[in-house]
Amino acid sequence: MFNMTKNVVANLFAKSSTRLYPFAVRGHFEGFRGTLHINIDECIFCRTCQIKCPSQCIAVDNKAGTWTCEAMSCVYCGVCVDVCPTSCLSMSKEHRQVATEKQTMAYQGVPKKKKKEAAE
Amino acid sequence: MLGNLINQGRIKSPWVVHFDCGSCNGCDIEVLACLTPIYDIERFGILNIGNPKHADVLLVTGTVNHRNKHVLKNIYDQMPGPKAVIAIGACGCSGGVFREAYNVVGGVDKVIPVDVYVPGCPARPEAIIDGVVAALEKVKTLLGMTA
Amino acid sequence: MARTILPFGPQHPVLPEPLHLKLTIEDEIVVEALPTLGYVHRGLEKLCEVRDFNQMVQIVERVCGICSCLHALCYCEGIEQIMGVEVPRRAKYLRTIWGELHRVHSHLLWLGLFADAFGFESLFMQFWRVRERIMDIMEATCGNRVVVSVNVVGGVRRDLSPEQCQWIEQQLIISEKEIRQLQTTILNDYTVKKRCCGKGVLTKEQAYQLGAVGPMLRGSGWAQDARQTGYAAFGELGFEPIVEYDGDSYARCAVRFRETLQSFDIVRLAIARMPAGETAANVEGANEDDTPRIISGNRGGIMQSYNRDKHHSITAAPPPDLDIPAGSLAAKVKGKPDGEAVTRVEQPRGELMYYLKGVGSKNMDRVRIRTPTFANIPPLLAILPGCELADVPVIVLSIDPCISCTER
Amino acid sequence: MLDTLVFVTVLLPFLVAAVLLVLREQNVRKVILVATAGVLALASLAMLRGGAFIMSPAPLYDTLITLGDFVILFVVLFVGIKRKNQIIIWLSVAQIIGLIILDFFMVKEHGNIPAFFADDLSLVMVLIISIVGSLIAVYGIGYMKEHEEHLHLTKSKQPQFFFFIVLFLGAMNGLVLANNLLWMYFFWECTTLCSFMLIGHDDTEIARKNAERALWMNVLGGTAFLFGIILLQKVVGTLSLQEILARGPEFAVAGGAILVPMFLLVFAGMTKAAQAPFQSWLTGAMVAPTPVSALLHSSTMVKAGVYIIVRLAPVYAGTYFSNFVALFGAFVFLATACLAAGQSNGKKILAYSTISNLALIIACAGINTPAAITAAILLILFHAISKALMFLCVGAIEQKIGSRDIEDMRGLFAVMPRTALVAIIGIMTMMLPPFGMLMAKWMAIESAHGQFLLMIMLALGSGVTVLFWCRWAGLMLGTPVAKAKPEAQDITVRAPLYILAGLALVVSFFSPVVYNSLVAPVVKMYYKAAPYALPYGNFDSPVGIFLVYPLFLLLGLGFYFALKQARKVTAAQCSQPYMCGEQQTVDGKPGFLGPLGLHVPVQSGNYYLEQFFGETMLSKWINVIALAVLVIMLFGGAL
Amino acid sequence: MITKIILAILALVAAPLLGALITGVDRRITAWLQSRYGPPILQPIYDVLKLLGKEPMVTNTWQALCAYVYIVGAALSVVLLFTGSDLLLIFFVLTVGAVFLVMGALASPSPYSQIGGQRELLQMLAYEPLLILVFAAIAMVTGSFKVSAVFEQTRPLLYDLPLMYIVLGYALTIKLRKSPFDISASAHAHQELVRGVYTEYSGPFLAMIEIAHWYEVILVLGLCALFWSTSVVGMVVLVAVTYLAEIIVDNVTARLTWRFMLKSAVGMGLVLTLVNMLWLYAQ
Amino acid sequence: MLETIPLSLDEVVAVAKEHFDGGWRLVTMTAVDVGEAGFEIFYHYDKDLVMKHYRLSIPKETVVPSISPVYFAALLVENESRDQFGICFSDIVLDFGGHLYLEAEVRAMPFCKVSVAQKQS
Ligand code: SF4
Ligand code: SF4
Ligand code: SF4
Ligand code: SF4
Ligand code: SF4
Ligand code: SF4
Ligand code: SF4
Ligand code: SF4
Repeated sequence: MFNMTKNVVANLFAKSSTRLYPFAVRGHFEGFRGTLHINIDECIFCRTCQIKCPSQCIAVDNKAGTWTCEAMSCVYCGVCVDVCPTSCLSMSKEHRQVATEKQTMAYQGVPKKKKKEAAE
Repeated sequence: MLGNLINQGRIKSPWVVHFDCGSCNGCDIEVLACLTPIYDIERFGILNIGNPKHADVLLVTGTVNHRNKHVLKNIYDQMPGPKAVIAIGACGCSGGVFREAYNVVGGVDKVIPVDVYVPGCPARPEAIIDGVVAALEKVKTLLGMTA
Repeated sequence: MARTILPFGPQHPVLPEPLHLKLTIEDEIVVEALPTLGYVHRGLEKLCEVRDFNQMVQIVERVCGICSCLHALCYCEGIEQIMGVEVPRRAKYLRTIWGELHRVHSHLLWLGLFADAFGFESLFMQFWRVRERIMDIMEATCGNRVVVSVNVVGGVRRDLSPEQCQWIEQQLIISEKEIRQLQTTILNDYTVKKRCCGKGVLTKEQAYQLGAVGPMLRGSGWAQDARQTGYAAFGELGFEPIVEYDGDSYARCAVRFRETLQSFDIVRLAIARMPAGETAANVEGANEDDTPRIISGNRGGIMQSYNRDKHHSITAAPPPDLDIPAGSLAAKVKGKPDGEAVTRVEQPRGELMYYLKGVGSKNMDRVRIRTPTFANIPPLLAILPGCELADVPVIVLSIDPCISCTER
Repeated sequence: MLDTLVFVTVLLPFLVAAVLLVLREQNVRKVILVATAGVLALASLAMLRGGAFIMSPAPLYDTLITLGDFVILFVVLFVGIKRKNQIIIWLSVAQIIGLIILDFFMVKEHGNIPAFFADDLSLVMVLIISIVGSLIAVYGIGYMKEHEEHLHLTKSKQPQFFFFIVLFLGAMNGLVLANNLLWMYFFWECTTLCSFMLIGHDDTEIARKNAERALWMNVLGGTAFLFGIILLQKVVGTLSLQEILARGPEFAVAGGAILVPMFLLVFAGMTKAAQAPFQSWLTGAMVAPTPVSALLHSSTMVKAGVYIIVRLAPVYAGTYFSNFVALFGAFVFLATACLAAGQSNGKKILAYSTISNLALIIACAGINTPAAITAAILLILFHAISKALMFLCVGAIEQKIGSRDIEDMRGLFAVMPRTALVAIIGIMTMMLPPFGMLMAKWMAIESAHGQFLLMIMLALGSGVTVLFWCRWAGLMLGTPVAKAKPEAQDITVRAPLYILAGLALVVSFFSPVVYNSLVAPVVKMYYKAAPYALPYGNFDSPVGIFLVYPLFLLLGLGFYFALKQARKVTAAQCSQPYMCGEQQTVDGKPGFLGPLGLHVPVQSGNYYLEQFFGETMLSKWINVIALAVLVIMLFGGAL
Repeated sequence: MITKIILAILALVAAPLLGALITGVDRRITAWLQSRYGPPILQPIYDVLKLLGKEPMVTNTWQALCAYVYIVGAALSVVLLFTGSDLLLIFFVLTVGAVFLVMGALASPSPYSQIGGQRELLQMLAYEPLLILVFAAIAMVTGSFKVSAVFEQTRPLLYDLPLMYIVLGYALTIKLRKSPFDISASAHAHQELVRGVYTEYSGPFLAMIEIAHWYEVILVLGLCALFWSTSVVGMVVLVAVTYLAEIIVDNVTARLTWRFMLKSAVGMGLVLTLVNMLWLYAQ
Repeated sequence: MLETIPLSLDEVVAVAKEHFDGGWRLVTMTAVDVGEAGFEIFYHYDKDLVMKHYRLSIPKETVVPSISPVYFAALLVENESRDQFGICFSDIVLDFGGHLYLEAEVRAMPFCKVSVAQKQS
C-alpha cells in the first residue's frame, strides 16, 4: 500500500501523462502503416495488389481502368504496397479517418494498353 | 431550459459499453488503451460503464458471428435511448479479413444500425477517440444543437 | 441452501472477451461452472483454402491481436520447415526481439487487467501507462502498434537501424525502472496478496495432467517453456524458464511479472549480439512459376521526416529519424509447400502449436492451431468450483484467457 | 361497572371458551367469536378510559383459583407421566408440594389481598391482548377452515382449538390484571397449558415433541415463579404486587435478600419469553397453526414474560442484578438477531426476531431508567401489533403458496399483491423510522448510552435486524409483472390483516399521544420522572430528540411523490433484466440462454452466511454464554 | 425556528450541488493520482443531466419508487444534520433510503442486482454498527446525541476520540463504496457485479441515485466535520484531509471481499472503540 | 518431415492411458480430412518438450473412443472435432453435441472437404 501511495502521490505532483488528443496531436511514428493512397496515374492495372491482398478488398478492372478498395475492409497490412510493381501504392502515416458511412476508395485511371502511350 | 441543459449533458457525458463481438483483441486492447493515462477518454466524460442499461454509446469490436449476433442485438435493445453505435476496426465495419470465414456474418451493421465506422486493423486509440467525437457530432446535429 | 445462478458473460466488464460461464453460487461460493464458447469463433483455419500460404500469415496474425507476432512466427517457421528454408541469422534475432517485446506488452497488459480484476484501478492504469512505451516501440519499428505484421515466410519485413536499437534500449531502461517501481505493489501489497494468494490453486500434478501450459504450468512448479526448444534465436541466446511453486493466482502473477523483466534482458542481449546481414531469405520450392515478391519495410517518398516538436509524450528521448535500410530486404518466394510440420513457440500465455500440412498447391491443406488458452481452459474449469464469486475474475484472469485464439 | 369490565375481560373468555368446546356449528362459532372479539375490544377500551383501579372479587374466587392451580398441576403431572418425561414429572411434583406449603402453611390472610389491580402498564397489556388478540382469533376462523381443508381432517378439531384460544385470552387478561401473585401464578400456568395444547394441536410427531419441550421449559419457569413467590412471601410478607411495587425503593436500598425471589421471577419471565438458552421451545412452537404462533408466541403470551420483568423493574432498580438483566437482554438481542439472519424459514425468522425483540425489552427493563422503561413499554405495544401482522401475513401466504420459506416468496407481489404489500408494511414498521418500533429502539439505544458494552451489542444487533428484514421485503417485490391481479381471501383473514396494518401505521403516528396518556404516567409513578418532553409532539430529552410529526410529514410526502413518479412508469418501459447480453424470456419467466443452448430461468438465493450465522454452531455458543450470564446473575451478588 | 428552516432549505439545495462538485473534484484527483488528465469538475452534473434525459427503463415499477425514496431518505438525513437534530435519528433516516435502495435492487430478477443487493446489506451490516458506535462515543463526550450539543463543545472531539475518527473513516469507506470496500457497487463498472445494486436502475432513476449519493457525500463529510466543531477552518481542513486520504486509499488498495470486510469492520471497530473508551476513562 | 507413429482404433485409449501414467502431457489432437481416405487424427503428446505424434487413420463416420476420461483436457478438442469434422467420439465427459462453437444455422461439419466442394459449386 505504501509503495503505491508513493507512486500515486508522485503522479499527483507530476504532469499527467495524457496526450491531449485531439487538441494536441502527437504525430504517428514514421513508417506507420496508415491510410492507403494510390497514385492512379502510375497504376498499370496489373492486378497484383488485388491478388495479393490478404483481405481481398481491392478490385482492379484493367479494361475499364478502375481501381477500387473497400476502405472499411482493408487491414492495413501493407502487402499491396510491397508488391505493387510500379510503386504507385503508398501508405501515409496518418490513420484513416472515421466515417459515418461505409466508404469505398474508387479511382478511375486510364487503362494502359501500351506502356509507351501512357508514358507520353 | 432544462431541455438545453440535458442536451449539454448528453454531449458531455457519453458513457460507453464495450462489447467484444468476436474481435481478435487487437481492437479491444486499443479500446482499453483509450481508458489509460496516455489517452484518458474520461477527459470527455466518457466512462466505460460496462452495463448496457447505463450506456449511451455501444462500442463494438470484431466480427459478428452466428453465436454472438443475438447477444449484440440484446445488448443494443437494453440500452435506453438516445443511443449510438460505433463499429470499431475492419472487423466491426465489414467483417474485415474474416469476411469469408464460415462462421462470420459480417460487420456490425448486419445486425444493428451503426452510426460511426472506425477503420483500422486495429483501430488506433486516436481513431477511437475520433469515432466517439464523430458520434457526438452526429448526436448534436440530431438534437439540433448546432443551430 | 439457496442458490443463485449467474450468467457470467458474454458481455461482462471483467471479461475482456466474450465467454459465457453459468455459475451456480451459494453464499457466493461457486459450486458449479459451465462454459459456453463460440462467441469469437470465426473459423479462420478454414480460410487457408481460399488464401494462399503467404496471405495466411496476415490471417494467423489476426487469430489474436495480442500475440500476433508469435502466431506469424510459429506459422512461418512451420512453412520454412516444410520448404526447407534457412532463415538468415539476423532475421532470427529480429524475430526474437519483436517476439519478446510482444511478451512484454502482453504481460504488462495482463498485469493491468489482473489488477483491475481485483479492483485495483490505479495499478491497472500504471501498468498500461508503461505499456504504452512498448507500443511506441512497436509502432516505430513495425508500423503498427498491435498487429505488427513483420514476419513473413523466409524472414522479416523490417530491419532495425543501430539508432533504433539504441532508442529501444533507452526505452527499455525507462520502462524497466517504471515496472520495478510497481514490483512491491503487485507482489507484496497486503490487499493484493489477500486477493491472490491461495486463490485458484492448481497442484503440480493437476497442472501436468490437465495439460496446462505457460505461466499456468510454470506457476505450478514445472520448468517448461517452449523457448527451451531454441526456435528463432533462442538456440544461440540460451534460455532458462522462470518457475514458481505455489500454483495459485499469485504464483502465476509472479511468473509473469518476472518474465517481463526477463524479456527485457533477452531483448537487450539479442540487440547486443545481433549479427549483420540479410533479413530475409529467398524461398525456393519445387515449383518455379511464382512471381517474385519483394519484401520491404518502406518505399518511395511517402515518408516525411519525424516531427520532434509534436512528440511530447512520455518518451524521454525522441526516437531518431528513421533511416530504414531499403532495398536490402528483397527476397523471393518461389515454390509451394508440400509436407507436414508441427512447430511450437512460447507465447505470453504459453506454448502455441501449429500443425501445417501442404499438398504442393499454393493453398495449405490444413492449418491447425493449438493455442495456449485452449490448453488452459480445462485446468480453469477444474479450479473454479469452491472459490468465492469475487475471486472468479481473479482466477479467470489468472490463466490470462485469450478466447479469440482459443476459438479462432 | 368496573366489576363488569373485569368480568368481561377475564371471566367471559373462560365462559365463551366452554361454549365453543361443545359447539360444532361453524357459523354460530363464527358469530360468537366475532362478537366476543368485539366485546373484548370495547371492554378494554372502556377499561382504559376508567384508568387505574384496584379490585377484590368475592372470596369464593380465591378458592376457585387455588383449586384451578391444583387441577392444572395435576394435568401437567399426568402429561409428564404419560409422556414419561422425568423433568416434567419432577417439576410438577415440586410445584404441587410448593403450592401446598404456600397455600396452606404460609399465606394466612387469604382474601385480604386485592386480586386485581391495574395501572397504565396493565391497561396497555389488556389493550394488546383484547384488540390484537381478538383480531388474531377472528383471523383464526378463516385460517383454520382452510388449514383443516389442507389436512383433510374428517373430524374438525376446531372446537378444541378455539376453546384454548379464547381461554387463553381470558387467562392473559387475568395475568396482567392480577395483583395477588397467587392469582397471577394461576393465570401463568393457564397460559403454559394453553400453549402446550395448541402447539400440539396438529398432533404430528414433531408437534408432540415440540409441545413437550415447550411444556418442560415453561414448567421450569412456573416452578421458578412459584418458588419466587414463596420466597417473596417469606422476605416481604405479602403477595400483593401493588404493595411490593410501592415498597420497591426501600428494597432497592436494602438490596440482598429481595434479589433472589426477583431472580426467580425474572427467570420465570425469561423462560416464558423464550430467552436463550430456552429459545428452542419458541422456534419449535412454530409447528402450530399460524394464529397460535401469532397469538401466543409473539404478541401476547411471551409478552407475559417480559411484562413481569418490566413490572418488577422498579423493585430491582439500581442493583447489580438490574445491570446483569440488561446485559443478558442485550446479548440475547444480538444473538437471536444473528440466528434470525441465518434462517430462510419465514416463521422461524419471525420467532427469532420475536425473541430478539423481547430480549431488547428485557434489556430496557435492566437498564431501568425512565427512558428505558418507556422504550420497553412502547416496544411491547408496537411489537405486538407489527409482529402479529407479520405472522398473519406469513400464515396467509403459506396457505396460498404452500411454503413458509422466504425463498419461495420471491416475486410474491405477482401472486398475492395485497398480502405482499401488507407484509411489506409490517416489515417497514418493524425496522424503519418514523414508526414506533424504531422509535422505541432509538430510545433503548439512547438510554443505554454510557454503558458501552450494551451499546455495542445493541448496535450490532440492530444492524443484523435490518439485514434480515430488508431482504425479505425486497424479494417479495421481485417480479417481472408490472400489474398483478389482487388475490381472493376470506374476509375474516383479510380484515385482521388490514386492521393490524392500519393500527401499526396509526398508532405509530400517534405515538406522542400514546406516550403522554399511557406511558408517561406509569413511568412517572414508579420513577418520579418523565423521560421526554414533547415539544410539537417530538420526543425531546437532553440526550436526544426524535422528530415524529416532521418525519411522518416529510417521509410521507416523499413517499407520495415517489409513488407518483413510479406510477408514471408504464409497462412499455419495462425491459428484461441484465443478463450479460444473453437475456431470454421463456413463458414469462425471465432467464438467460445458458450452455448447450438451454434456457436457464433466473434463480437467486439470499445469503444465510452459514459461516457466521449457522444455527447449530451459533446456538451452542449462545446457550452456553446465556447460561453463564444467568448463573452469574444469580450468584453475582455473593461475589 | 426560522434559522432552522433556512438551514433546511440550504441543506436541500446547496448540499447536492456541493456534493456534485466534491464528486467532480474526487474524479479529477483520482485521475491525477493515476497520471491521467481527468474529466471536468462539473462532470457529475453533466452525467446526471444526461441521465435525466434518458428514456426511463425498469424491470419492475417498484424500482422507480425505491429510487425516489432513496433520494428522499438521503436528502432528509442531510436536512436533519444541518438542523442540528439527533445523530441516531439521522442515521435511522439514512437507513430508510438504504433499505429502499436494496429493496429496489432485490425487486429485479437480475442475478447481478440480487447479489448487489445482498452485498449492500452486508455492507450495511458492516458500517451501521460502526456508525452507531461512533455516535455513542460522541454522546459519551458530549452527553447527548444531539448534533447541536457537539457544537457546544469547547474543544474538538478529535482530541477525545481520535480512534473513533478512524472508525468513522472505516465506516465511510464502506458507506461511500470506495476501494477496498467497493463491494456492492463500484463507482465504475469493472467489477464482477457490473455495478451491483445499481445494475437495474437506469436513466432518470440512476440520476436520482447519483443525486442521493451527492447528499450522502455531504452527510458523511458533515459527520467528519463534527470532529472539529470548534472552528470553521478546522472543519474544512479536517474534511479536506480526510477526503483526500479516502481518495488515496481508494487508489492504493485492491478491492477486498465482503467476508474480509465483515470480519475486519466488526473486529477493528470494536477494538478501536474499546481502546478509545479506555483512553476516555483514563482521562 | 513429421515423424509419426501409426495408431489403430482400438489402441487409442490404451495408448493414452500409457502416456498419462508415464507422465506425458496431451498437447492436443489434430483432425485432418484426407478426402476419400477418410480422416486422420493426430494425437500429440509431450514430455519435457519432446513430442510424439500418433497418427490414427479412420474412414469417415467411424466412432472414435474418447480419451477425455483419461485426459480431461481432451474434451475441448474432441468437441471441436465433432463441430468441425463431424467425427463422433464416444463417452466424452462433457458433450456439447456439435455445438461447442456452432449454432444450428451454420453448415454442419464445415471443415470437411466435401462440403467445401459443395459450397464452391
Ligand atoms: S499492383 Fe500496383 S500497378 Fe498493379 S494494379 Fe495494383 S496498384 Fe496498380
Ligand atoms: S494494405 Fe493490405 S489489406 Fe489493405 S489493401 Fe493493401 S494488401 Fe489489402
Ligand atoms: S482488415 Fe480490412 S482489408 Fe484487411 S482483411 Fe480485414 S477487412 Fe479486409
Ligand atoms: S479489425 Fe483487426 S485488430 Fe481489430 S479485431 Fe479485427 S482483426 Fe483484430
Ligand atoms: S480490462 Fe479490466 S476494467 Fe476493462 S473490461 Fe476488462 S476487466 Fe474490466
Ligand atoms: S495466445 Fe492469445 S495473445 Fe497469443 S496469439 Fe493466441 S490469442 Fe493471441
Ligand atoms: S489470448 Fe486473448 S489476447 Fe491473447 S491472442 Fe488470444 S484473444 Fe488475443
Ligand atoms: S474504478 Fe476500478 S474497479 Fe471500478 S471499474 Fe474502474 S477500473 Fe474497475
